[in-house]
Amino acid sequence: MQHFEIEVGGRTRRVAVARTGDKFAVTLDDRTVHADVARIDAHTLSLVVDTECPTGATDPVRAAFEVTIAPDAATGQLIVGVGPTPVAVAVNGRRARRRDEASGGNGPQRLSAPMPGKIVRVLVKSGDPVRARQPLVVVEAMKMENELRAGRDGLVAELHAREGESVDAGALLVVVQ
Amino acid sequence: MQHFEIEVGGRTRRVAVARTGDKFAVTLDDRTVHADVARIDAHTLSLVVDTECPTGATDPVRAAFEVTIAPDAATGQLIVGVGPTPVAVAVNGRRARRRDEASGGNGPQRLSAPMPGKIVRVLVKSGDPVRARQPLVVVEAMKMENELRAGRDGLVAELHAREGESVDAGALLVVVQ
Amino acid sequence: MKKILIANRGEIAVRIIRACREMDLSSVAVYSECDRSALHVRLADEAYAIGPSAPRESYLRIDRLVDAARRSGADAVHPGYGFLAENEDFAAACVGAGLTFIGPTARAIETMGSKTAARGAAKRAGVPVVPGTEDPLGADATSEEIAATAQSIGYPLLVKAVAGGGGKGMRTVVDPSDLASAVGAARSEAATAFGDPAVYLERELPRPRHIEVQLLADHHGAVVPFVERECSIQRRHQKVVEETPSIAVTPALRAEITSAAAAVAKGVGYTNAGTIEFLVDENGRFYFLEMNTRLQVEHPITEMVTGLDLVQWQIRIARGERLDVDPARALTPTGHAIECRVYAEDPDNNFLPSPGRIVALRPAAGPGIRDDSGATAGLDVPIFYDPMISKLAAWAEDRPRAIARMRRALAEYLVAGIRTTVPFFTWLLSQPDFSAGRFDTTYLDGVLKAQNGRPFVEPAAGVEEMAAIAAALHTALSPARPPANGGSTGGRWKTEARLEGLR
Amino acid sequence: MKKILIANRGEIAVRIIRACREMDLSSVAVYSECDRSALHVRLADEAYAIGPSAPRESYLRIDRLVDAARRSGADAVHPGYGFLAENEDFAAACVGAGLTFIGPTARAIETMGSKTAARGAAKRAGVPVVPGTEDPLGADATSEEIAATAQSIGYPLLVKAVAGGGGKGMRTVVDPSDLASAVGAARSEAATAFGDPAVYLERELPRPRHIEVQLLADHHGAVVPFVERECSIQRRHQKVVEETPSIAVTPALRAEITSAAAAVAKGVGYTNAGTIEFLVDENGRFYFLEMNTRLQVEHPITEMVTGLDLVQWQIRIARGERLDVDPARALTPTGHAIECRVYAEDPDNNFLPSPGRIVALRPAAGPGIRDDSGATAGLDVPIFYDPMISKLAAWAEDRPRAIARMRRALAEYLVAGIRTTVPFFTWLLSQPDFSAGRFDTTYLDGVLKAQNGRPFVEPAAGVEEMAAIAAALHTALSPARPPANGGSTGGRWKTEARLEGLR
Repeated sequence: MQHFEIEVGGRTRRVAVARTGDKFAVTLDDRTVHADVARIDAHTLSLVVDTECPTGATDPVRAAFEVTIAPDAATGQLIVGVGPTPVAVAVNGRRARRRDEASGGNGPQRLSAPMPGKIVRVLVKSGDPVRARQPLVVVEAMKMENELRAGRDGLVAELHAREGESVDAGALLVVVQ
Repeated sequence: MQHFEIEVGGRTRRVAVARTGDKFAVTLDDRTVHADVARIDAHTLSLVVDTECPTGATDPVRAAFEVTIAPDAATGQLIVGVGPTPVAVAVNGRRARRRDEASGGNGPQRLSAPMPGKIVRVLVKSGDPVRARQPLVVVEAMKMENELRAGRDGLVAELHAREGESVDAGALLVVVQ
Repeated sequence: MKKILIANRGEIAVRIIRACREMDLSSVAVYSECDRSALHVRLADEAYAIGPSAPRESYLRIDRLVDAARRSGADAVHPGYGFLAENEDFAAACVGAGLTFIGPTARAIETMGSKTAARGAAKRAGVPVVPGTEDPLGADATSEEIAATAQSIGYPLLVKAVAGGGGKGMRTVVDPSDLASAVGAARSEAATAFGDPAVYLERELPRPRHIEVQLLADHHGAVVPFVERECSIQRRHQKVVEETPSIAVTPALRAEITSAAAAVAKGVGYTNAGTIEFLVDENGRFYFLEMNTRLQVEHPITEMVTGLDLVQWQIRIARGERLDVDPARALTPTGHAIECRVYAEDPDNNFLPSPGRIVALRPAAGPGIRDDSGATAGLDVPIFYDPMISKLAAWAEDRPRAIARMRRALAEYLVAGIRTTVPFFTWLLSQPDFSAGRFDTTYLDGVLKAQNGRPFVEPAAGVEEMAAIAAALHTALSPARPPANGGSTGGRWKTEARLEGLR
Repeated sequence: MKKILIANRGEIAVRIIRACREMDLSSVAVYSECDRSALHVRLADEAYAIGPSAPRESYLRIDRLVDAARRSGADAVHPGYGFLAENEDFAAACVGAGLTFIGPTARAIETMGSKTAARGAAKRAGVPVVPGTEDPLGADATSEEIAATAQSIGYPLLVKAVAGGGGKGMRTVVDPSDLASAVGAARSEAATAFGDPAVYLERELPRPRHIEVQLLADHHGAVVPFVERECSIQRRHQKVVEETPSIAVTPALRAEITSAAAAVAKGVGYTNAGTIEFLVDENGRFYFLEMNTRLQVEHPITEMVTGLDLVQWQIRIARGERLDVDPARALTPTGHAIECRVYAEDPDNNFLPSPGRIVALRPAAGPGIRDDSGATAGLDVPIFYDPMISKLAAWAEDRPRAIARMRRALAEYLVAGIRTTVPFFTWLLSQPDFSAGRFDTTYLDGVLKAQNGRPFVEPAAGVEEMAAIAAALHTALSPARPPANGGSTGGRWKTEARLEGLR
C-alpha cells in the first residue's frame, strides 16, 4: 500500500493505493473505490471506477473516465484533466510555488512575467495601494495585451516594470506587500 | 561520417551521413543531398531536403517530407512511410527473413500463419505441383477469409494445415520446394 | 430514455456515444479483455467488462450484455452493426428485460434475415427480385430436381445461403456440371457459418451495380427513404468504397427505386433504420437483393449529403417520436460524399490482416473530411475483430471535388506500425475507370486479379531514395540502435547530432 | 498557376495547403526558426526557412518571402490572414516580382485599410456608417475643436485609429472631460502599433451586434455576398465564437445587409475574398464598420453552411476564373455552424497565454465536426505568435443541435501540457443567454467582469475526487518519480503493478 497527501480544491486529502488483483483499491479519506487502470500513453490514463451507491441498495456504477496528467511548469503541480475540466493537484506537498505567490495568501506577492513580452503599460506607481484583482501591468505577448493583476490587497512595494521594456519569462515586475 | 547499406526496392544502396552545421549531408551512391531533420516523435521525422536541379541551372528545390519509420515485426525491416507510400527498407542487412521465405527466391518456401486463426480450406495436397501466387490455404481471422499463396513455383513438400484446425501466429502450414 | 447501453465496440460504439452525448443521454460501453483501452471505453460515461476477447465469449453473449444493461441501469440498448445487430433473439431478450431495443422489432429482423422470406416480402410489395427460387432448396431434393430448377433460372447462377451475409455460403456456378458440388459446398459453409445449411438459387446478373436505399420508419406509420448509396466497389462481396449519390442513378430511377424500398419496408411493418440493397443491371433495371435490418457501416455519407443524423433518429424513433423529416430533403443530396473503409490490411500482400500496435496516427482533417474511428496511437489492432480502423469520408460540392478531397485526405493520413489500405485507396481513386464511374460489383475483383500481386503504389525512384535517406538518418540519430558498421567519430557525435541537429 | 507560396504559418497555412492539394497545385511553406517542426512545414511540398522567430524578422519580411517564392519557382502567393495579409506593399511587391497575389489589389487593400477612407467608400455606396468624423482628426486640431466635433457626434463615443485593427488604438469616452486624454492615448498607441498616429471619432452604439458579410468578387465584375456571420461574442474586441446564420437577422435584414455589402465592394472595384463588418443596433438598423481585405479566421463556418470552398475560390478568382456561384445558394444557409477559437490561454487566469509543449492532443472528430489546426502532440506553442491552436467548428441542422454538437466536441477534445480555452467554451455554451441568442458585443466582457476571476468550470466534488485518485495512481505507477513517502513493499511492487495492473 502507498500513501499520498493530495491537495486539490484547497483541501488536503489522504489517499491510499493498494493492489487488489488486477485493480486498485483507492481510499480517499475514509471512502474506498475500486479502480481499473489502463495507461494509454505517458500522459493519459483510462479509469473505470466502481462508484458505490450510498445506500448499497444497487450495484456499483462503473464510471469511465479518461484523464490526462501533466506537470504545470509554472506551479510544480500536476494538472489532471478530467474530461474538459483541468484540476490542479499537488502530490505530497509539491505545491504551487509561483501560483501561490501570484494568488495571495500570506507574505508579499512577487508578480513575474509569465511569458516573454513587452511592457506596454504600467498602471501603478511604487507605494500605491492596490486591491486584489486590480490590473498592475500590461504585457504584450503572443499578439495579445495581457493584464497582470494583484493577487491580494496591499501596497506596491517594488516596481521593476518600465513601459516599452522587453522582459523575459520569469522577470520580476512588481512586489505587492 | 556514418555509412549504411540500405536495401530498398530490390537494390542495395550505399548511404553515408555526415553533419554539416545544423544539417546533414547524405550521400546516396554518388549523389549528395543536404537534409534538415526535425524529429516529431519516436516514429516521425520531418525532412527538408535540398534537391539539386540536374543541370545546376537553378537553385535547389527544398522539398519537404514527413516520414514515419516503424519496424515491421514480420520481416525485421523498417517500414518508411513517405506520404501515403510505405517503403520497406533493410538497414545493414536487417533483411526480410520471414518475408523472404514467403516470397520465394532460393530454397524452400516455408509458409506460416501470419495471424492466429482457423484453417477453413486447404487447397493443395502433399506432393502437388504449385505455381507462384497459387492459393494454398485459406485462414479465417479478423472476420475475413485470407488466402495464403505460394511465393514461387514448386512442389508441396510438407503440409501441416488441416481444415477446421485453429492455428497460432507463426505456425508452419506448408513448405513448397 | 436516459441511458443507453452500446452492445458493440470500435468506431460504431464511438459514433453512438457521440450521438448520446449530443442528446444528453448517458452512454454505457461494454468491452472484452483486449478492448480495455479502446476508445469507446475511454469516451463512454460507464464501462462494463463482458468477457474474453473472442466475440462468442463477449460481444456475442446476450446474457452478459443484458446483465450489463441491468447493472448499469440502462433503459435502452443500441446494437450498432455486426455482432448481434441482426439477431432477433437479442432484440427479443432486450425487450424481455424491459429494455428498449434501438432497432426494428425481433419479428422484422427475423423476416428480413431470411433471404428467401425477404425476397417474398419484396415480391408481395410489387418489387422485382433477381430471378431465383422462391423457397430454399429442399434438404432432400435430388440432384436432378436441383438441376431442373437451375435450368429454369438460367446460368450463370449463384447458390446462396438463406441466412447468408458477407459473401459467405455463396458459390457462383457457370457450368451446369459444377452445380451439385457448389450446392454441397455452400450448404456445408452455411451450416458452419450460420448454423443453417439452407441454400437457394439466384441468377447471377452479368455486371450489376450495387445500389442501396437507406430508410427510416417510425412507430406512427411514416417511412422515409433516402437518396441512394452506391457500393459497387467490393472485394469478394465486401464493400470497400461507398458513395452517394450514384453516378448511375437518374432522377427517374431514384424515384422508382426509393419508392420500391419504402414499399418493401411498409409491407413488413418495418420500424427504425434499415437499408434495402438492390442490384441494378446494365439497362437500369433494378432487383431487390436483401435488406439489412440495422444501421449500415456507410451511414455517414448519407448524413453528409442530407444533413440528417441517422443515429439520433434511431434513438428518437425508438423512444416513440414522430419522424418529421421532409421526405424531399431525404431524397435530395447536397453535394457528393465518398467513404473509404481504412482497414489494417496489407493491400500489397493479398489484403492479409495486419494486426499490431499503431505507433503513430494522425487522421486526416480539415474541410469536408469526417473521420469515424475507434483507433488511436498506442492501441493494438486486435486479431479478434473486423480490422477496420477508420471510416474516412469526404464531402464536396460534386463528385470530382469529393474524389480530389479524398485523395488529399489519404495523402495526409499518417499511420505507422501497421499496414493499412490507404495506399490502395490512393491507387484506386486515381484510376480513370473510378473517376468516370465505369464500374460494377465485378470491377474491383477484376482489377485485383489483373494487378496479380503487384504493389498498388510502386514507390517512384525519388520516394525510394527518400525512404533510404530517412532510414539512414533515423538510424544514425537513434540512441538505442547503433548501426553495425557505425560512424568513425563514435557516440559523442551522435549525441551532439541529437541535441543540435534535431530541433 | 502551378505552385503557391503560403506566406503564413499555423492552421491557416495548413488550410491553404489542403486547398492546393485538392486543386493539384504545389504548395510552398515558409517557416521561422521556432516553426521548423510545425505542421504546415510537414504537410507542404516544399519549405523554406525565412529567419528568426520574431515575426518582424521572418513572417513580416517582404524581401525574404518574395525571395523564397523566387527560389521555389512559385508563381503565386497566398497571404492567409494576419501578418502581411492586409499590407498593400506586400501585395505590390508580389505583383512587382511577377507573382500572382491571391487577394485583392494593393489599391483596394490601401483604400479599405484606412478606416476613414473605407467609411467614405461605404457612404458613397449609399450604406449607412456609424455616425462619426469623415476624416481623421487634424494633427494640429485644438482641444476645443476636437471637443466640438465630439459634441456633434454625441457621447459615448470611440476614439479609433485610422489604421486600426484588433482593438488597438481604440478608446471609449463616456465623459467629455476624458476626451483629450483619450485622443492622446489613442494617438500614441496607434503610432506605436501601426506607425500612424491618425485617429477619428465614432459614436459608440449602445448594445450592437457584430454582423459581417463574406464576399467573393471576380475580375469579370461578379460580386457574390454570402449569408451573414455573427461574431458578437468578443473579448476586448477580439472574436471568440462565431456562428452563421445569425439568430438576430431576419430574411429582410439579410437581403438588405448583404446587398449593402456587395454595393460597397462594387464601389471600390473589389476582387477576391473580403468581409464587410457591420454593427446592428437594437432596432435592427445596420452600420458599416470596416472591411477586412482578406480571408477571415472564421471562414470555415460559411463553408459549412454553403458548401462552397472559399480558399479554392480565392485561388480560382486569382487565376482569372469566373465566379459562377449561384448567388441564391451563397445566401441560403443549410443548417447552422458555430466556431470556437481554441487558444492556448488560461481562462481561469485572466486568459493569460499558456505557451509550452503540447504533450497530448486528440482533437474532436465525428459527425458535423471540423477541426482546423496547426497543432500536434509534441509541438510547442511558440510565444511569438497568436496562441490559437485550433478552430473547432460544429455544423448541425439547426442552432440548438449545433450547440449540443459543439458541447459534445468540447467534451471529447483532449489536450495536455498547456491550458486552453476549452473549459471556458464549455461554460459559455451552457449559458442560457448564449442558448437564447441574447447577446451583443458587450456581452462577454460583461460576464467576464461579473465572473471576477472565479473559475469557469468549478470542478464538481466528484471530479476533484477523481483527479485526486488519478494523480495518486499516476504517481504510484510512474517509475521515474517514486513518491517521497513511498510504499511499504518497495520497487518490485511497482514493477508488478506496471506489468500487470496496466494493460
